[in-house]
Amino acid sequence: MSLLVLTLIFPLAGAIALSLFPRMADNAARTIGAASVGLAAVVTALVMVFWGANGGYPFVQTLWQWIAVGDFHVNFGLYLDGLSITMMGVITGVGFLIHLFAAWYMVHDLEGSPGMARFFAYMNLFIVAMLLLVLGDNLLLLYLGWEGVGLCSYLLIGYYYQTPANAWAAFKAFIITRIGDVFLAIGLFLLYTVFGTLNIQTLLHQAPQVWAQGDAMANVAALLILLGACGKSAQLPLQTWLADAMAGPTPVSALIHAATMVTAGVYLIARMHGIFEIAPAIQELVGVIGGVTLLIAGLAATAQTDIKRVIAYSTMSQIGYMFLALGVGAWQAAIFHLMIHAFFKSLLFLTAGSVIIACHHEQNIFKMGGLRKTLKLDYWLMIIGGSALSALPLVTAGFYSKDAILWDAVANGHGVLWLFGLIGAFITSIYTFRMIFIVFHGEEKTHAHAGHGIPHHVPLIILAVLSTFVGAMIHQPLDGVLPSGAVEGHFWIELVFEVISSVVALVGLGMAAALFLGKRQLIAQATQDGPGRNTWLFFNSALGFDWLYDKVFVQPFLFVARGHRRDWIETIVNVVPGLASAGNSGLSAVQSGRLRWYAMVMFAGAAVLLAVLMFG
Amino acid sequence: MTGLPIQYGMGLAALLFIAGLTGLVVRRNTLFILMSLEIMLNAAGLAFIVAGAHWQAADGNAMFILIIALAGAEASIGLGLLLQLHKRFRTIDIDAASEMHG
Amino acid sequence: MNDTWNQLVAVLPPIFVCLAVIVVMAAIAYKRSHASAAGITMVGLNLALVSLLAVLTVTPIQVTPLFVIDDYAVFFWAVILVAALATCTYAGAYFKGLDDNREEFYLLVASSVLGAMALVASRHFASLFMGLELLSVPLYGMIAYTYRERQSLEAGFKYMVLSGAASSFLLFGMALLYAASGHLDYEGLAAAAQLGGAGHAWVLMGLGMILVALTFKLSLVPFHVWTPDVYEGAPAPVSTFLATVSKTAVFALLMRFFFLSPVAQDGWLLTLLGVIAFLSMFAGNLLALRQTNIKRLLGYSSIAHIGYLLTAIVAGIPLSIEATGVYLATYVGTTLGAFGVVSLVSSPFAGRDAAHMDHYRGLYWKRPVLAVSMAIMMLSLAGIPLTMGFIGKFYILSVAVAAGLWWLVAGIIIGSGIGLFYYLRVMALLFMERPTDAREPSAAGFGQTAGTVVIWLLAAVTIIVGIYPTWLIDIVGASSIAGIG
Amino acid sequence: METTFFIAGIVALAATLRTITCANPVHALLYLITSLLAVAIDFYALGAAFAATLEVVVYAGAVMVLFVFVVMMLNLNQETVTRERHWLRPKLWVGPSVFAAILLIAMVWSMTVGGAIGGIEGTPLSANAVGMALFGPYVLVVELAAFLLLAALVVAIHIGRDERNEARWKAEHGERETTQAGEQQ
Repeated sequence: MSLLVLTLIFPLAGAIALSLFPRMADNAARTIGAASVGLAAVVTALVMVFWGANGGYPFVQTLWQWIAVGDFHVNFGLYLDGLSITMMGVITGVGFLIHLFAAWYMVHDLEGSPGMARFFAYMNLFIVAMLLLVLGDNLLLLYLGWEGVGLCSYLLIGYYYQTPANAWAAFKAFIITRIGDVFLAIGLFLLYTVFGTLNIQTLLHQAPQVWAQGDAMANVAALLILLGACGKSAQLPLQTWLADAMAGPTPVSALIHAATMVTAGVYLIARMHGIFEIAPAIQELVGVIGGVTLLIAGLAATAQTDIKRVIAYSTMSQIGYMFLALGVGAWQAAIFHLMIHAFFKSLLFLTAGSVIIACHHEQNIFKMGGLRKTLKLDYWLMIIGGSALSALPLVTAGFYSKDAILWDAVANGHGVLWLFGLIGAFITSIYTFRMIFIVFHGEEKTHAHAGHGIPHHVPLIILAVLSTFVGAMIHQPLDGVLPSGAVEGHFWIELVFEVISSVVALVGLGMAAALFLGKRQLIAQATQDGPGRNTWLFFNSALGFDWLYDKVFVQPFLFVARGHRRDWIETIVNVVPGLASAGNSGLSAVQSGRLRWYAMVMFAGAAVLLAVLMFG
Repeated sequence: MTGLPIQYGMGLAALLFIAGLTGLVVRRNTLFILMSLEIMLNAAGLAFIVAGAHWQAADGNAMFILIIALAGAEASIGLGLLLQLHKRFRTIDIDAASEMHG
Repeated sequence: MNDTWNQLVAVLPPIFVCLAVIVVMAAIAYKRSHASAAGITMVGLNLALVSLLAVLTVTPIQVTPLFVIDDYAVFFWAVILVAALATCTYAGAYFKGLDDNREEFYLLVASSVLGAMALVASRHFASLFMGLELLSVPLYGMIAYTYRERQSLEAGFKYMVLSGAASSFLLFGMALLYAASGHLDYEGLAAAAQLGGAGHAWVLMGLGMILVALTFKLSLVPFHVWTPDVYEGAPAPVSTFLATVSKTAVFALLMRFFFLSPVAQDGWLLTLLGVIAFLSMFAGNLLALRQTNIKRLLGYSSIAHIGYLLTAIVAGIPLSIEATGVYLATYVGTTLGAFGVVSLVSSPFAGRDAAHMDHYRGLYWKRPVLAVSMAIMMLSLAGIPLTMGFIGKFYILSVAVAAGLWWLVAGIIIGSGIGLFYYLRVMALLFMERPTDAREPSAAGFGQTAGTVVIWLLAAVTIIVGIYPTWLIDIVGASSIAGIG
Repeated sequence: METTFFIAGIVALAATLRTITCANPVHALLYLITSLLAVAIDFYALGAAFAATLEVVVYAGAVMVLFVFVVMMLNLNQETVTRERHWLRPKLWVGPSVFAAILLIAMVWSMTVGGAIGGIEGTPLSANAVGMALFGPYVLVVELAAFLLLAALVVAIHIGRDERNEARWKAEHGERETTQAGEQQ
């Protein structure tokens, strides 16, 4: 099973090679970047086969003991079970397809300017960090991966750092997720203090013995972990960074901000499910956060003009579904939706990328239109991806995963959350097909050049196939790792709920067709002025959370900061750098360069030292 | 205890040592700095001879001989450097050689 | 007979180094050749390194009353020889363009290494003194080797005068201890400790004076003032040697002295040493804070690092020896890498070294391998996890915590915080846009390639030890000082 | 024995003090030689006749002669002495004297108040005993000393070379071999 390590080594070697030779030819950079992840994917497949053949038992590979000083032991150990192998499959499989697509995309996006090696170095490093995150058998290693993906996300959002707005978006993403990270770190300290270990399996094993159901400490620990997850997964209240993160190249959005990194929060909560089960109040909160976020993000998506922002908000909304599933105890359904979502969302992002390149870096959907004639492939891909996102019944993968979540919500007695999910499904249909209709139907506003070539077609087609019911047939070996959470209902009752959600999705599709397929006058008039316009603006700004945070946190902070610019609090705060600076100046003055002075300092030092030794 | 108290011998060495140290710090002339170094080394040698005489063992003398070897080495290198300094800086004022600082 | 044979085996490594000195001298007399001088020295040092394996079969063994060759000495011999080999490699590239005799340099390096080796194995004041001087005297010449550069000459003279003064302190201190105890070997000084009241003041004064000299060599506060000037003025390979071999040998000796000699374990003396450590951490880091010359910056940072390390001696617990070994090995590896980059960027020799930070702005775009290695070294010096610098710092912190030295723990943490600032500043600089008028370092020649390979290896070791430190810890754990179990 | 020791000691101290305060380098050197000779007498008084001989031959003889050579090469004149006087302003002595006093008090205190540890008989120590020690237990250190002197020699030759001579040599013999060897690498 030492194969497992190879999944980390290949992308790592790629990242090292790419960063050591930043001036290498673009073709070499593309090949190394994609091939290293491809090899990792092949190894992952082999690992899956061997693991399955050996009965699929959880497996720990302790590579070595990293640090052992006194009572503090940290192992460099990888933990393989159904959950991590599922995540590995998503990361390396979807990751490889996205890398392949990026090999096509970046050529057009960079248009000959340097930076190909830098891009793939970051991307490969991201894969390493993400794998470390899901494979680490202790929380320290997980945290290392957690910070690693954050760093890569920051670097890639700000990839085109020459534009100040992109740099700001990168800052914003970094700072907001960092707020979550701080909570997570505190949570880890808390767990270590209580249990004296950071090994995840030991923790999960001991937690129910140490903490009673609903123990206050357990609640605090779960809450801290939840806040960390919220930051990474762009959930309320730390959701505002994701839409701005679209400043990065589109494959980045597909890989990091749709398929993998943003779902790390879901993985973390699922991995620590033992803690959440003894803190039911916090688990309830997870569901509520998911439910509210999926609605907010869905509404915001209906009023976006940038194609990537539409998809970004839909990502936020879909992760809301996963949180909802976690909250209602549908652990397996959440991970199932995570995988399916990775398929169709990266399909949507990559197709969007293809469209953007075809339209000469145009991202505004209202400046596109009628593209179905020129971009036939993209059109059908977008239809498939959009259908999966809207969970159109029977043929799409999204139907099976989302339906499982909704049914589990009802069956576990969370009627309100089910209602949230249902409304969300309705909104999802509307904004998805709004986007598709505006981009591909109506009058042609720009002349598009369809993309071609194997790196362009192959990933898109594979992902499209996986987004249909084919993807839903993939079996996830989660039994025994996560509680199933599924409740067997009466056949007819289940059918009724399935029909309800199918109908809702179809009605949404119909409504989108009615509003956006024709002349779109209704919407145009409604949002021209008055309350309609205000609502549109409100939705467009994602329900004004940026504005709210600005008013509630940033402005008061700046006000306080301005008010205290010259008072004693400021003085105290300034003492530290002031002391350092004064110490630097004072000590530098001693370094006069004069030998006699140096001898004098030594003489004085020796005299004082020896006198103190004698008389002290 | 008969004979000369050891404090007198060591005291003389200490006085010579500190005189050398003071000279090292005070003098600006490179030549005097090297002389002061020789005074300090010589004082340390005296201290060893005194201590050796107290214990009536050859160790002190052996150390003294090693010190003389060092003194010779220091003097030859020091004077070589002094000549180069004189050539490059056109002075034997040690304060002139202070190009590096901060 | 057998015993004599074993003793001979034990001193094989120094004998190889001696041979290197003599053969290089003979070679110079026969025909001057830079390549062969460097080659002979490297062969000698490598033979010495290999012969360490043979030495391990006879350790611990006492060779004359002056030296003891135990696993501890062998470990530090290995560190010293590796550092010297790296120095020679850099020197090969660095002196290629020097219009002067280049061969003597290798002779001096080998002599200095001999002194360092003697120092590490010494158990007697005579060998301590002679080892220290043999380490330092060739260094005067090495620092002033490019004496046509005024800075090099100035640095050499400063070091010579101050080091000579420090040697006098050392000798006078030894004389005082000898007068009080009648012994010159560390363990024999135990007799002096039993003198109680009468001789105690002599002993204390003697130890104090010896400490003045050794803390000077380690450039600890308040005897640190020479460090930046000498590091800046010396040719870059010599700064490398000074920061690694010289520091390692003296510190290893200090550790042995404090563990073997009961008189050194006086509480008040240790407290004072703690104060020196504390001040060094702060002074080193604060001085480096706004430094723009990278050699001076590394000099200041070495002050802080030895300050951290001194904590191990102050703690005086059995774990201290292991911590010292780990920390010195990681520090030497990292410093070799950082100075190696400076050496190679400053080569071929063309006047002053490329030490100003501006020379390093955007180095990544010109010489990515060097820049990435330098970045790794900076991370390691800053003690970032997954580099070996972290492992070393972790050990020192553990020792300080285990000994309950909370004020030193605070010093290490605050110092590391300040350190982070300037190390990362250097690191960021490497990846910035390259200024158009930058001095373009050329990267041609065998010497450059060899130097780059060495730096590569060091960078790889930095990372490997950072994520898999056990093997280093095992080696260090086995290198115990003979006489204390 | 004590009388000899004290008289020679006082002479040594006085001569040393004059060495560090004297403005004229040649005078200072003569004072230093006086001091060394006086110390040699002290050695003799303490019974270390061999060391006394070495002090005279090596220290006062060889090492000081080096200094005299250098003084002659530097071409010092009356102007140097005047400048030297200017550099030795009394103000400069204040700081060093204070620390010298502190150090002296600490050292003397450690030797006297700290406790008497005995006296010196002044029994002569034969050169034979010193030789036996040097080539017995100290033999390896003597070897190291040899390398020390070799290294010092090499350093002095490298640094002390006169480039004018070398330039002439170069002109006579063409390019130096070293440069060619360097390029052959």
